[in-house]
Amino acid sequence: MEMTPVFNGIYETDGHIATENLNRGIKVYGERLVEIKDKEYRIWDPRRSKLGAAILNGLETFPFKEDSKVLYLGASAGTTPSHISDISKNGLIYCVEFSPRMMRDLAEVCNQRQNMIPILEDATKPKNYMNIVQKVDIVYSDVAQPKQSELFMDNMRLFLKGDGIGILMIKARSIDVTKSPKKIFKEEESKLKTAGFRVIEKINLEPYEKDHMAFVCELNF
Amino acid sequence: MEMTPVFNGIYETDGHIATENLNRGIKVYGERLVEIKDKEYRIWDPRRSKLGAAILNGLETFPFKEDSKVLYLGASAGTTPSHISDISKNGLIYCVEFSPRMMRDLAEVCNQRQNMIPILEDATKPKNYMNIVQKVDIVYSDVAQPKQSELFMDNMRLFLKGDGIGILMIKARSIDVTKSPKKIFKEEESKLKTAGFRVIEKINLEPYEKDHMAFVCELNF
Amino acid sequence: MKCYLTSCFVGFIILDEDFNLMDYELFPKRDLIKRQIEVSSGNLTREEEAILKRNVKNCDSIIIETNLNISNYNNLKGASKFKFETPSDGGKFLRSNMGLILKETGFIDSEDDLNQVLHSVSLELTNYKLKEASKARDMFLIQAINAIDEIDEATGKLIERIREWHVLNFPELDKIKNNEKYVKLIAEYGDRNTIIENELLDEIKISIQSTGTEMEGPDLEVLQGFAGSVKSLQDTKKSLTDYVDQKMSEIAPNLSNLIGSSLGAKLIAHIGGIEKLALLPSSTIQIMGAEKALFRHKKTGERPPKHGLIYQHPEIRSARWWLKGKIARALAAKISIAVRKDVYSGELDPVLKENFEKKLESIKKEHPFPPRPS
Amino acid sequence: MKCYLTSCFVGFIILDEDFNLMDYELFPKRDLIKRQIEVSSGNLTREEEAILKRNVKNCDSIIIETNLNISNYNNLKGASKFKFETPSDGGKFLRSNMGLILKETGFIDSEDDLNQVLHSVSLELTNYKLKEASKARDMFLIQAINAIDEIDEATGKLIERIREWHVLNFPELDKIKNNEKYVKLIAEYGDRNTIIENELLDEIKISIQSTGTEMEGPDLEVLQGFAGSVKSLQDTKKSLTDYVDQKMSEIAPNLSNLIGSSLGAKLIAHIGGIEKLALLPSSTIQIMGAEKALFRHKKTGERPPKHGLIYQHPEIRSARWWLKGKIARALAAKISIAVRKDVYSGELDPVLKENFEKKLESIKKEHPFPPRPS
Repeated sequence: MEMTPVFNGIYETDGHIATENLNRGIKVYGERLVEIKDKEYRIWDPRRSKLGAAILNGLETFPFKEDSKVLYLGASAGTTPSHISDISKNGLIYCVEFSPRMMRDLAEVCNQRQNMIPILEDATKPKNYMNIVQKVDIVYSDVAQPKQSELFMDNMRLFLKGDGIGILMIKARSIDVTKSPKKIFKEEESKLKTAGFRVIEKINLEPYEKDHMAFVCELNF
Repeated sequence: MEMTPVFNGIYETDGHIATENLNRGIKVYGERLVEIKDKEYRIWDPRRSKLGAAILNGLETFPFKEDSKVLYLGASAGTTPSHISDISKNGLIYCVEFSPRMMRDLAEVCNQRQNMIPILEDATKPKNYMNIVQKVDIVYSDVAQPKQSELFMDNMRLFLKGDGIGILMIKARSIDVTKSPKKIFKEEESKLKTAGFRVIEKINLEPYEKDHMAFVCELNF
Repeated sequence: MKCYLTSCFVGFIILDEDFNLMDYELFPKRDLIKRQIEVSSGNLTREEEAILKRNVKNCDSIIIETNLNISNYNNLKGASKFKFETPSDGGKFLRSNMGLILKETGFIDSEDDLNQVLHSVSLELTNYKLKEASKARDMFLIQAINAIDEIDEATGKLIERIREWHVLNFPELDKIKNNEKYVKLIAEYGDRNTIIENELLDEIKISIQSTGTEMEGPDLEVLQGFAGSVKSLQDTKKSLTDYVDQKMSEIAPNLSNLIGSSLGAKLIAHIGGIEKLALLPSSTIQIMGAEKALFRHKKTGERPPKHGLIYQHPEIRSARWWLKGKIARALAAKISIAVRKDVYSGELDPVLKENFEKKLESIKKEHPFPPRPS
Repeated sequence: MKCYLTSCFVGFIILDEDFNLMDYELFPKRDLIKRQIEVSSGNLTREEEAILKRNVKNCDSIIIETNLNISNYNNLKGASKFKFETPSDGGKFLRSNMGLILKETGFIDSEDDLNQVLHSVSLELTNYKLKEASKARDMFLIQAINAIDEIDEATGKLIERIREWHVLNFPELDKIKNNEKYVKLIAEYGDRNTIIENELLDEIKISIQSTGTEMEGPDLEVLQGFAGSVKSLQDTKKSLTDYVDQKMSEIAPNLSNLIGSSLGAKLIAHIGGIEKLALLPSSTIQIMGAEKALFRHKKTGERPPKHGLIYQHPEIRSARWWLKGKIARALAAKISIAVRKDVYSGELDPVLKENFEKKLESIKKEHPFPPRPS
């Protein structure tokens, strides 16, 4: 068995993707650990992580570097952030999560990973964490609520560096269960454009997630 | 001033109609009393009595005789029944009224008029007064409720003699406020026909009553 | 041979196939009204049972015309011979020839007497039913006025709970002392941000930052649902109050005009009906609701109570102390008259209230100062 | 000259037009967390006041970046020079160069230390907030369990009123003893005919003729509306019960598993929080809720209470008299363990309940007969 690099910090083996475990021997969400040539890898489950799904579905833009600063909105229990933490090991991942229930698990993960910063706040009110979040290279948003695009843009405006990249995971059913997902994706994309962001890439997350779309975008100067 | 007979028991003077007061000196609903040639007459107010309005509007069929038996549905406080009581003085007027409030006044009138029989019952349940009402010559109905035609027919079937006459006062707005009165009158008429009654006469009660129609009908053999 | 069992207000009649009178069982004349009520309550009368029992052996089938539930007949002897038809041909014959048949039974001497009998029986029956209806009307009123008090008590306690709960989220809102407004805000908007967004709460001059805990999702939903059902109770109270107003203006226009529909209804409820209230002397009306104090007075010689429920009348409550008793006595006298007018005439007489107001003026004028201690 | 007042988690920073560090006022290191909370509660800190006071004379205007309500600044000296911009260019500069600036202030020795500081401050702050959230969670639970009791009491009384009222119309329906079903029938259908038409009331085997009074129009509507709002209270009770179940399975899975979520929640409510409950000795848990009896015992030497709230547990309530005390003691001991597990690990351990059941068996086996009077 061998690990082939896919992106910076992401490896592929046997149809699976993986990241190198920053925290040897410790699982975050029950994922498989694989040891190859003295290194330990965590298998990235695309059914548990939308970013994992997007990568397997051919995501081309991958902005995460070893020292990236990331603002992660909707960090949940830390599944995806932990993989980013493996990749951007010398960077910083601000993990915003509003549910105390989720945060209990997330804080545990942050406790074990120096580059993950827990923030128990509401992502729709970015000013509430303005005093702790720096300008970041990537704003990543996965918050299942109707105004998901709006809060994503508010956070980008406040925290994204001029040359930064935004990644938005849209769950159509959270926005409007009565409309067709196709229509919703179109509407959300036009919101981004109108607000001055350029959509670089769109990835449908089927079959891992139903009616989900990943949008990758940047500031449009 | 003189009284000219119009129908049996109905007189006309000076554009007004009147009946000879069965109960000398006593008013029933504040109507005018007129004495002519030793007889006392009660002026019949067409704004207070739909039958009065129908007569003034040219009603041709007038079945009330001196000894008629009448089943009067919706007798209210007794305004119209009292005039019928003047006309059918040797007959009998069964006065069905369901509201205790109305019945209090009606019972007072009945108390003073031997030929008026009060019945505190629901006209939609004619079986409830089957043990006191005889076969009648006339069923007269003035009940403002959606099923007014249906209850009229139910009562006719149970109580009307084979050669009897039915008189139905239809108030369009009680049946359906959203439909045009014209349409309602048509529908109610066709209900009567379908159920085996022949409509002999129709009289619009304008200007005394808005959106009201008097139907006179008989059994169709 | 088949025969018909039918009935009219005088009792039960059996006719044969050719509508000849075969048998009959009349109600006792003194029980005519009672029997009508029994029948209309859906009960088999002894007369019907008797006539069926007597005739069932002579007939192959009996066509019964009845407004009762058929199950009433199931347990009678020979029930298998019964057929039910309403109306039946026998019934039709009876209703076409009522005078003739009643004469045959001997209930009337001449067909001409029928109208007179029908008239008096109907009037008596109607009066009986009217009396029952007005008792029921009183009862509805009494239930409603009692319900209002109980709803008040229940909502009071539940709102305290809602306040104690919601204060965790939005302590500043507790400054709104009006319970209806408070409950409405929570029922409609829920958490503090939505309340602030939707209502300009001038009363509490609040900053967007509140010192309360975040409340959302299920935490908010249950509380909001709770507030919603308390609001629905408050709405019910409003419609009950309107209902009492309406009923009182029908039943007791004079009493309502004199002391308001709510207090009037409480007096009626206390004694159990307006007719009972009309029988009371005004001295009793004056202390109705202070029965315990009256009892103590009789037993221990404590001072007798000056006023009971009518203390709720603003003219007594707000009167100076040495006038309370006098005004209560004057008001009780007027109440007594008002209630009698309501029961016996039912017409509103505005003079009554004017008289009370005049009396009030003269009491105040005659006793401007407290009596000297004797 | 204009300057920027901005802030980050270490305190307040003033930058000049060219974003040079002009002044700063750091929070005391030991108060870092406390100050974050002060700021996020919407309060002006003494550090912000101090730095403004110090710099207002040197600047023509100060651009303040803040998340507080602007009214907080109105009463400060030189308020006319303040402008508010959030985010401001100064703030943007700070957030782009946080490491550099914090090093300049001396808060950190090297830019590389920033991540580590951010990490530890955030974790500490998050843990503090989580603790607050779980206190709030306890409080919500306590409100909900108390509300259930109060709703029960309120609906009980109101349903009595509805029964007394509706019985006028439909006395036979009162045979339905289940309050929820009873209220639902009235709320949905209202009068007796509609109820009979819509529901096959096998329970009451009723004939269409009832002995009640007719009720219709407004008489029926108010009563039906009343029943509707009581039904809505009953529905609220159901959702509160579900909510308590849910909350208890989160907060106290072991306690819920052992004695049920309702009784568990009552214990937590009685003492005011699960952490407090975890600190109690099991002997106290055993008699919680019987404080009055305990007080009497201490004062008058009356027999001490054997059980308080936990008497509601079916195993105690239904136990034979000489076993009640023993079972209560055993249960209290297990409760004490369960609560500690809930507070300190939070994982469900089914063994606890099994152990209690074994203990129960052995108590029953060891004491099959009542003790002889001594």
